[in-house]
Amino acid sequence: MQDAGLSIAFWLLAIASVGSALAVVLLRNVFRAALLLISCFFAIAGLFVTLGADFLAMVQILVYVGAIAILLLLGIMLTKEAMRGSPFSRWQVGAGIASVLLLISMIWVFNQTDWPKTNTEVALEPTTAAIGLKLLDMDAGFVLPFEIASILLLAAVIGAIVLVKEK
Amino acid sequence: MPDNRISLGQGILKGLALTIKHFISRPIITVQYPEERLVTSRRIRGCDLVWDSERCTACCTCAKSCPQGNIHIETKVRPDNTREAVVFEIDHGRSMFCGLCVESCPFDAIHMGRSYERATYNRDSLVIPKEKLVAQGDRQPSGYFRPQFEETLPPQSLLIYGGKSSEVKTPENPPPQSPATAAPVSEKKEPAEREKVGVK
Amino acid sequence: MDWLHWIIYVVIILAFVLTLVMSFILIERRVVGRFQLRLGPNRVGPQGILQPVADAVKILLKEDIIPSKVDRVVHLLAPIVTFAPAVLIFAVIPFQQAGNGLFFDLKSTASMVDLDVGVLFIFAISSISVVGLVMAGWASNNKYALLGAMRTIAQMVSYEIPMVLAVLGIVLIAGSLSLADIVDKQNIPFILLQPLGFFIYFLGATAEMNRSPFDLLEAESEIVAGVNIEYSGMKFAMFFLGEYAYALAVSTITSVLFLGGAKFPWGLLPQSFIWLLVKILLVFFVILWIRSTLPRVRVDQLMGFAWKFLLPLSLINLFLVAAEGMLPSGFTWPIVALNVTLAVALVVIWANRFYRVGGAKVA
Amino acid sequence: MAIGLQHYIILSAILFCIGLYGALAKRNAVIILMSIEIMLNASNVALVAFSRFIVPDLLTGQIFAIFVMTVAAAEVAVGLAIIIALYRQREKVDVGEIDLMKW
Repeated sequence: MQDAGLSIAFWLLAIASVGSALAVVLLRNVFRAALLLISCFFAIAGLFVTLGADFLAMVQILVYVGAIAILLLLGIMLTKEAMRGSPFSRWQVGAGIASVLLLISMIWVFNQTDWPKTNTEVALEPTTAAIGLKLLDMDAGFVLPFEIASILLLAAVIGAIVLVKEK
Repeated sequence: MPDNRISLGQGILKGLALTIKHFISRPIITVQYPEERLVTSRRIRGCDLVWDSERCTACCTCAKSCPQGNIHIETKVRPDNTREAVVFEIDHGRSMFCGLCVESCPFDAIHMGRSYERATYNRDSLVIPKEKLVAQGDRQPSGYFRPQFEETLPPQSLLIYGGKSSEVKTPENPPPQSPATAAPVSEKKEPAEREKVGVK
Repeated sequence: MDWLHWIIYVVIILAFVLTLVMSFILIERRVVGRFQLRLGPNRVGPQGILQPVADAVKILLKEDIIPSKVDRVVHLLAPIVTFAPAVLIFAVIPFQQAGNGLFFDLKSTASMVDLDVGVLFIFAISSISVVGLVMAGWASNNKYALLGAMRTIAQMVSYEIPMVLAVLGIVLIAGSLSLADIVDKQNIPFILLQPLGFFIYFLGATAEMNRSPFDLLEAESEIVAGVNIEYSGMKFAMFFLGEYAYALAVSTITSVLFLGGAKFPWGLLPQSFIWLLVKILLVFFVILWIRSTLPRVRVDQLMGFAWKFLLPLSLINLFLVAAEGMLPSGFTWPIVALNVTLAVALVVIWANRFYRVGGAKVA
Repeated sequence: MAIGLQHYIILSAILFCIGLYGALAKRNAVIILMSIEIMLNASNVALVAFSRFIVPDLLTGQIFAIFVMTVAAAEVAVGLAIIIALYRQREKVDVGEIDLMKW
């Protein structure tokens, strides 16, 4: 029962995410592409839920939908580029062939690899506290990357301000 | 340079205190119109002109003075050589309530009314024939240019002084209009003292 | 039985949201009327309680106009995307805690799901409503709607940061993201432990739900009606209801996070959803009080207020909470006194600083 | 058939290739940013899937995903800033015509 529910959820979310990702790439209407990007983010948040990553799913919605997608929408509104649609470049065909080749090779590799034994029987537990402890654990944690990430964000904020500031 | 003594937040707190004070302690000044009515100014140039057929000599001064030509009078000579208005019609729909007819009447026969509700279903009913022009019921003359009536009218009630009254609703009966009380136009003058705003 | 639980809660939440939203509309009109020495609507039914019904009937019977050259799908989806998240938020609200209640006892917390990431869920879901407003603004093919949408984006993205940072203080004290846990931990209402956090959260939330004084999104005098300018009939009603549903959501979240949810203060009386309801109405009254006091913030002051006033204060607040967390437990009342003093001092000092450095002016 | 690691990583590969195609084949810079976001999301799916199916108690993949999100947020902020700066100069966000570095 649980498995069946998970399968249905996975397939629905997979179709939704792939479909909306394709639409983002193929649609000519930039604004609709951005909206479908949001639905793609949602589907991926749903995939995180099926993977038992509840914290990550919420952060996905909060960061991607609440911030990144909104910023992209703002970018679309600020540049009048949506009027011109979303044209393909000269390398459209080449890019398509390259992507498909990459996809085929990746799937081939995934099928060839002997993945370590998977045990999906592990109970789903709330991950928030575990992630927090892990991130800031001094011995085996990720304190240094965590701090570097904050510096990266600071640099991004300052960089964005400097780039956009009018003389 | 910004003022050093400035302290943000104080003004907001003052404003919040003021609004909550209003919320708690100030009376509501809304008038529930069809049930409650305010008493109009004693000198209102209201929309129902009142005509006194006994004092009218059908001289047509009012009709001539009307800038819009709203007053339509047809006269006839009586056996005693006085005139009588056979037709006396006022088109309220076109009136701008300037009051010139009232001011021009040499015999104090036409007065402004006190009503302010003039909505009708058709335009014809805005033309008022002489039978309906006389003072009756709530058609009563206002004190505009007629100080003799002004004394008898109830004082105005104003919202801003909390003068909303539930007891004053329908206007009282029109004051008696005997010729004795009506002063000749020549003697009439503006009341020396402006009337106090009516406070209940 | 699982299905029964879901169905019951769907019904409860829908009934709760819809009735309260309807009554909020009436309460707002009556209370604001009282603030302005007016009566407010009092004709339909006794004391006008049927006014929202009359409004709903009127708005449903109106013609549904879709302007030409709009992006039809997006135009029609926008009100739904705006309204739905407001209702979704209530999925994690604990209406009553487990244990003894005033009227009945509960074995488990009375919420649809008690998510372990409840607080995050609330903020994640409520950030979706911006998308709906942006969709409406863009798809309406109207420059005022677009301007309103751009303002919305700027406003919501800026105010979300101090708001979430302020609530992080609560999360630090409670040690949990689950709303039921947060309510459980509130032996004294967190507003006393976190006055500064409450201040920042409340201002941020007022901006998030586009209430006065931050209702620039629909500044009638500047951009006519903002994003919902081209909407009529049922679609407009969805926007309208969505706005009040957000007011309800914010009142509820404030009650749960800061005022102790369904608990009576200090546990003097048994807990009950009635206290939650009273608190919700109290918070909504404060929102209305602010609305009827303050004029609308100017658009150039808005961003500066979020970034230069609320954000630094919320960071200081977070730091203070973390520092207080190191103290041994048992100093509740000294900490309350300290926090209230610090909150007032910080707000006044920072407000002065803020004014000196040029106020809310953005370059 | 139970859903396993294979499913998730193949889905991730598909999403990644869609993003790659978009990033290579489009001319609008905003759309290219969106495609890059799709690629980052695809990698996140793979990371979380590995974390779930191979090392469920370590959560490493989830923490990696958080870092990826951080980087994505920074990237969008700077990328959009660049796009808007370019738009101010050239009134266009077409990457085919951004040839400032070409002499």
